[in-house]
Amino acid sequence: MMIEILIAVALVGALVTFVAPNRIAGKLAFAISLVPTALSLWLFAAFDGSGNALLDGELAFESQAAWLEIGGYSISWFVGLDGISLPLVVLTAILCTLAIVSSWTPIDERESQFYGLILFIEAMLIGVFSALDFFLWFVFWEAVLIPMYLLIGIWGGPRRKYAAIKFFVYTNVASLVMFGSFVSLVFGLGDSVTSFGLPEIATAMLAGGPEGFFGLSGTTLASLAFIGMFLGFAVKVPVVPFHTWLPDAHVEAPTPASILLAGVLLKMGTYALLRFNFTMFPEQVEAYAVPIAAIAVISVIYGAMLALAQTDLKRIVAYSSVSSMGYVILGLVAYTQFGVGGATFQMVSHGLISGLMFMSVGVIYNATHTRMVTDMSGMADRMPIAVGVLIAGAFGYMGLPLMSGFAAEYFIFFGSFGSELLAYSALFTSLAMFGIVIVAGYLLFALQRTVFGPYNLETDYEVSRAPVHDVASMIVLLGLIITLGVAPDLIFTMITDAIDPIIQGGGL
Amino acid sequence: MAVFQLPEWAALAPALILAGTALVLFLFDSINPRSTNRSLLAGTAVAGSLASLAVAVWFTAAGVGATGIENYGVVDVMNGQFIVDRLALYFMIIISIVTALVAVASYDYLRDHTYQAEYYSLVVLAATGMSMIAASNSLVTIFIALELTSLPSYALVAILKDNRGSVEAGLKYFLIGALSSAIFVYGISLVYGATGSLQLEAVAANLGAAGEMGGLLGLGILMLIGGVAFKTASVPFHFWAPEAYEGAPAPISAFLSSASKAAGFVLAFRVFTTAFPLEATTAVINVDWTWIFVVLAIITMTLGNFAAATQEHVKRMLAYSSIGHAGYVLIGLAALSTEAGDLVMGAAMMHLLVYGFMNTGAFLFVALAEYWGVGPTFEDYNGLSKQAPFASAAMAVFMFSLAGVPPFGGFWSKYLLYTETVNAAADNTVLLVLAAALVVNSALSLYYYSRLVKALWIEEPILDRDRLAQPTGLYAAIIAAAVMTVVILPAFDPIATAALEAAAAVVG
Amino acid sequence: MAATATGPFGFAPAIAVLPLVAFVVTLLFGKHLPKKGALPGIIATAGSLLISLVMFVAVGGGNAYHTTLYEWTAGAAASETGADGVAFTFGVLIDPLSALMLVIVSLVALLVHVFSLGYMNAEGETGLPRYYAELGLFTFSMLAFVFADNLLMAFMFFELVGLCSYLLIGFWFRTESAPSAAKKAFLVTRFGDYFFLIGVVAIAATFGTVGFAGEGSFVTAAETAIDDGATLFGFDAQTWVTITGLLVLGGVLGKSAQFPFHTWLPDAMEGPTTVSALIHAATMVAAGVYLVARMFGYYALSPTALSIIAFVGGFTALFAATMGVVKDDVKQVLAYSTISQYGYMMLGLGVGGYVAGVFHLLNHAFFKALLFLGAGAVIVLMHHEQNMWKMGGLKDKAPVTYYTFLAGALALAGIVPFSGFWSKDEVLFDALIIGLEQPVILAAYAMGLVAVFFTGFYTFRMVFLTFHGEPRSETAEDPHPVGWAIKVPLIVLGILATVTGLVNMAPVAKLLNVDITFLEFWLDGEYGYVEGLTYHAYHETVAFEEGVIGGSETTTMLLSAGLSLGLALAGAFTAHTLYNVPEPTRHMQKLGGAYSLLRNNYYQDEYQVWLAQGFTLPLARAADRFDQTVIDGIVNGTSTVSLFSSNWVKRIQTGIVTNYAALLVGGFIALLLVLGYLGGWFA
Amino acid sequence: MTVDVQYYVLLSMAVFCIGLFGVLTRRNALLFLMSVELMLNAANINLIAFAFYHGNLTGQLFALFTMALAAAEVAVGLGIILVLYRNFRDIDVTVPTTMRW
Repeated sequence: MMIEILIAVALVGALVTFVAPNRIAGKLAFAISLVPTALSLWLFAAFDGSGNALLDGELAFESQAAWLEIGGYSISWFVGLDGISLPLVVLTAILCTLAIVSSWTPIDERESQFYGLILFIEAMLIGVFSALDFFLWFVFWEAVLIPMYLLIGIWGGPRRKYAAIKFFVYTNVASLVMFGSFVSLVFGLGDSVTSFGLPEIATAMLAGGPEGFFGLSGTTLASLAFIGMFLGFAVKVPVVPFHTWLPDAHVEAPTPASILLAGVLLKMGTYALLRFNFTMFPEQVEAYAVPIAAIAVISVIYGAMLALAQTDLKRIVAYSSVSSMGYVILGLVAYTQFGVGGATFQMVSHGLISGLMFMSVGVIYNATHTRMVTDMSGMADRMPIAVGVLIAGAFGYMGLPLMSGFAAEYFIFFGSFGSELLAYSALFTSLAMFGIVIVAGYLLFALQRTVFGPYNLETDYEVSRAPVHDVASMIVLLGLIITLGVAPDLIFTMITDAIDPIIQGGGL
Repeated sequence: MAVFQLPEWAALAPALILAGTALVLFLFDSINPRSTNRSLLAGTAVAGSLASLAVAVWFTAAGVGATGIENYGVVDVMNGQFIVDRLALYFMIIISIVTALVAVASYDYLRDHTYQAEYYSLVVLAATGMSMIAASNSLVTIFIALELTSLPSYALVAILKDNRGSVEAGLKYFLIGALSSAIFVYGISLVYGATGSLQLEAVAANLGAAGEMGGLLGLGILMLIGGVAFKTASVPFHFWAPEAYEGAPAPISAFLSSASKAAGFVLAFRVFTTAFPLEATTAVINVDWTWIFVVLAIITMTLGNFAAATQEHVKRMLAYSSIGHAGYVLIGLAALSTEAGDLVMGAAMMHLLVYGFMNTGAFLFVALAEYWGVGPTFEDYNGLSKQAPFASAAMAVFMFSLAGVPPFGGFWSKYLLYTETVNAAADNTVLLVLAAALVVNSALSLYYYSRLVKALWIEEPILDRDRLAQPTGLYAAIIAAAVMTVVILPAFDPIATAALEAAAAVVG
Repeated sequence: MAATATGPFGFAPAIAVLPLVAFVVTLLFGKHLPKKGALPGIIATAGSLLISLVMFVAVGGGNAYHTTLYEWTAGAAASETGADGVAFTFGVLIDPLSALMLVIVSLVALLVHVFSLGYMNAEGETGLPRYYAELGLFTFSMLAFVFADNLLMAFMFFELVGLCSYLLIGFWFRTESAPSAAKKAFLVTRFGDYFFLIGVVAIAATFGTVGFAGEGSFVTAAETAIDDGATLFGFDAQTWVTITGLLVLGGVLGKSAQFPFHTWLPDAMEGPTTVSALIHAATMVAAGVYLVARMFGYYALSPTALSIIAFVGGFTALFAATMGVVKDDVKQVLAYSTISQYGYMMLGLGVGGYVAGVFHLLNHAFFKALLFLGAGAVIVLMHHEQNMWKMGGLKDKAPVTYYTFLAGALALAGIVPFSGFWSKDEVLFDALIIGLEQPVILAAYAMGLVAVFFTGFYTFRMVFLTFHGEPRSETAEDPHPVGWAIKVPLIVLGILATVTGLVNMAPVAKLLNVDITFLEFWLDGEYGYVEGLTYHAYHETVAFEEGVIGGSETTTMLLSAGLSLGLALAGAFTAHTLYNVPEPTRHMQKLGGAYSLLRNNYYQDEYQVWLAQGFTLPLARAADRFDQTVIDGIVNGTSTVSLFSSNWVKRIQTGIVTNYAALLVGGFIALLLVLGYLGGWFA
Repeated sequence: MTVDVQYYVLLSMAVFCIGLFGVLTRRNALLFLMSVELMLNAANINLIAFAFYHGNLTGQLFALFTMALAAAEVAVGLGIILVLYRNFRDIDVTVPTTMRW
């Protein structure tokens, strides 16, 4: 029941906030959001699951109830957590709370609607990570689109309408493709599957895969479904060349939405890749490892190069997210404990770090009303603590040791370098690792131009220190980043416990 | 077994209640044609339709039409001229729901209208016709019921006698309608010629005797399809729809696009499954008639959605979207040749029910806007959410639901339709083209539906508005439709079951 | 003696933890502390020094220490050679090498902290808590790097010192140049670290371990693999070891500012001089060389890698020394000198002269820290003027500074008996004997030898321009006085620079045949040691042949020593002739075209800047344009096409009802024709 | 003497096509309406002929219904044509084109 409570609190909170007066909406939403945060931390502490949720694992906080049945397939409310999803649920809860806090300053109209949507998105995100029935999962997966569309559209920047619709339609098309591929697969599995429960489907996939469908052989069907689903998720991740919605969405989104977008929404894509493609299709992973790794490397390098060419701080971080997600793909395709585990770790880590980066950019934007690197310099002079945290975050992004980013990247690199499944793994890894140089290039360049140098900013008011609540939430994130960097095993053991069955499922 | 046994004709009670209500309203009209006692008139209409709904639901729950010892089984009325089975009851429910919503909304919409009693009686009379269509089991009764639906509809569309749009719409509707019914009745005559009977089962039984008249029968079937296409606003008989929906009073647009369309579909579902079983018919006419529906479905959904994408008028956009949805539902017929045909048809029926809420709600919102004096274009709707957040929220719900985005009811019906189409494609890979068309159109529909959400929620108003009134009836209808659209998502099981049973009543 | 005893070693982690505590305290409460947060740092580094000395003594007492403190993470990973599992840990390895280095680092750190009291606090700088906090963080990272017992831990702290370097170079962030220099420093070293990280990952993936010492070390595993003739990642084991070794070397070249990654170090002089002394002379830059020494066993397995190290070292030594000749800024001279000196260390290590390399590292740490602090003192004297042409005649006004600086200069130039002589001589000697058999090494030796002349020259050019002659500016006539906080560190380091060479007077030992090469004994496990990490263990592995001149090792040695001393003196004398005059002038024309080449640092900066800004940036912009036009164009094009066709589709609805009827009938007839044809209805 | 049923069918088809032709070419609403009536009557011819052919009364009965409904349709149609005239001062069906595209 815990997960239901978690989701219900956020949902009811969303409704309450939606009708609350604007004046108190921010504080109210914060108070409400503390409940899921506390609950998720409690879940974290009380976690007693083991193994992989899809592969006969011992689920934590599992609950299941029939929903409907159509054509011999049952669809149910089926939630539960394992070592992969739990950290992401905690991440979601924490980032939502912090996103709410960081909205206090910039959001000054239609507050109750804004905070209502944030809480709504939180509920949906938690659902995405805990759902274990395909339809249930898909409901949450798609339901995230609406609040994000509105958040970008209503409170966004000058080109918000374009960005919002692009985000909305692009990712929805991808979902449709993915959906079609998956249901074809399920029908292809024939009588061995009687529900849309993911564990059942995963088991059937590993037990022999589909019998065939549309007159296609089982293997062909599985391959096509794999490709279709990969493409579908690739947009969400996003992977080059399906990434162009992301910078637009990030640049136009209000800061809190960017935090959630980069921090959690992108992880939906990689989480789904892990849950579906990389859990259910070991043979296809092996068959397509090289092209996928190539895509990953291209994402890393190309994304980083794009970031290098930007002068808008948000665009920089946005493109660097593309780059970071490339690492995740690389880790997944390595199909080793460290590779896949590192990829999962990177999901959490990148969530925290990109959240911190967007928060910092937001704080600077709130004070300066510009995000252009060329418009300002020497911000460290005016907002020393915020800038200090920003620098720390930037170095976290660059993979500074003892911060979570390094742990994640190291796990991925180590896992993929010696991967047996991926041909030329050492070469791919080495190429991808060049990303750590480029990331340092563009972040340091941006830092040098914006926060260092003589103070210069054309405003008609005095830029003052960042508000305490903003700095506090940034420090919370930084603390988490360092904690995970120093003690990755806090979640990594949990993750690898859930990863191992996947790797072994591939018979490797 | 039930405690007491009603006479057979009582099985038609949902339609009869509507007929009675219509007569009462007629009586009222003849006594006092200029009555402005809105509460009484609307109240009567609402009471009648709700009573019809209640009875239909009661019958469904009690097991009319269902097989098994404790149920009543299918009820034949008048020697098979009418039949009350799950299918009939299901569509009676849809029709009475829409009628009730429209009647409630009309309470405010007709505030300044002179001949109100006439209006309500026509609405209920048309609803009676639709209910009758659902239960008709002979081409005679079908034609009569069809005309009973059409004739009041023509009048209703043109009821704003001093409004050029309304009159033009009425004219076009009427002319195309007259042409279509001429074609339809000619088709009936040919079918009669080929088989010698008009009762549907008898037609099916005599198909073998058609012998050398296969060509005539084929032409007759094609003409019947024409009549159905007119009623459901499908290509190429759709031309009346954009103008009729745009010009008609908005509640009437809602009524026609939801209830009338549903009636057209139940007609198609029953006639083509009962009278022209696929194999027997193919043996005579040498063509698999589902192919016609495959082609029509693709063209209809594509034309509807593409034409909707760049509309400037909200109502016209909804009109084209309605054509697009007709295309979706046509898949239910297109997939009949496959093993999963009943599931696809069931999904199509689910879609019609959900559509009854969301599309009616959408048109009623337009009615509300017209009530407020908001202009017809998207720009005129800009920023309405600031004055009317709840109605605008409801409209957003309708739009997203129409687009099939969760967490709204439209998600289920659209994705189950998609799912089952893919399922059916196992036997007929051409259906994959249909599924692909569904994806493309769905993406496009997302664009134009969200365009309206954008206008309501994102755009700034182009002119300053005063506070907007909150007409009780319209609000009640809209909010009720919205709540239902949301509630349907978790509580979809009864709908799915009912729809599948309804489909099973005529297929397989 | 095996590494078993705990005893005093239990305190080893505290060496690093103390400065970390100082960092946290200063960061949080620095503003409210006396001396702006200097005290926690001083106390902590003093504590570290104390414990380091205890360690040193303990090692001297025949013990060593190797333990795992904390498991960072562990997991299953199939490696090419090793077992299935791998554990990444933080551990402490106290052996002769690390004990020595701990003392050096904590001592210099302490002295620099003290010096900062005079250099930074007295000048009324703002942001001092930040400065001291960063110093603390640096000291922590550096010390942890030094006692790291595995490659990954070493890499992690290697990166962290890079961060501290970045922060401290950019201490005066309000200027334009400091942040730029900081960025450059981090980027260039990051580029090296990229290769290092590949190396770490490759080694971990190959051998399933990253430990430096013991049975479970990757060195042992590599040795076994070579012996077994294993194939690793498609290469034979020997080649793979060379490749991975060279990858790690990338990080070394970056941190130790070796060619071609040396360009950041001169720019790094934008930081406070104290920082230059601590980080960019004595400690962090030494990290690279230290790392080579730390995993020398691994390099010893690959002659190719060693030769490359030696050649790069020799080349860098000469290359940087020539650039140092034409610099006007006293810190710039020292910066190039630092690069050059680390080249010597690399040369020494590359020819298998483990002791020589470490010896030079030790000496250099002291005399270069001394020179930098001395330069710092001069800068204080000169009111933050760094151009030597504006100085002159400071000799009499600041005698303490002068004499200590002179001691450092003599050591740097390699004049007997100052420390630099001994170690540089040993490096050159080791290079020579190998070089006699190996042409590549001989070339490296030759370059190292020539560099000695330049070293002598630029060192004394600096001394003469700064301290001798007539004052050439008003501030030089009336310098700012310096306090005890400046003088004490100078004196301590001055003494050390003079005497540390005595710990390993190899030529003397050879001549007199006495056992006074203490450092060699120290590193060779005469006292405490860890199995496998000793000089002779390395020496056995290194597969270089040695040659001698004139059939005698002593002759060769004397010849080598005489040659280098002679060149050093020649350099010093040239400087004396040119610059030790009352009114020295520039002698640009004497260098002719070479002058501008040297002034521009062989255009090394230019091509690297071009790589970054002339190549990468345009490439990035091109990618961006490609992204915006082609990739995004396709996305937007899809929507444009859809909307365009939408516009076209809706034109069917002409509004004229007769057209509708016609279209309707037309559509119907089309269907009829198709179906009729298919069904044969018209037959 | 009986006429073969196919001649009736041919007749009805001819009538139907004439009606259809009228629908497509006449712009006068009343003529449009009349053309539709022709089409309906074509169906009636069929129905009655086939009733005779099949020997049951269903067709004849249905023809009666059709006539009644045709009358009702005309009634509604005329009403609409009236308001059309009132609004557009014309009964040319191609005139009202305020809504298109």
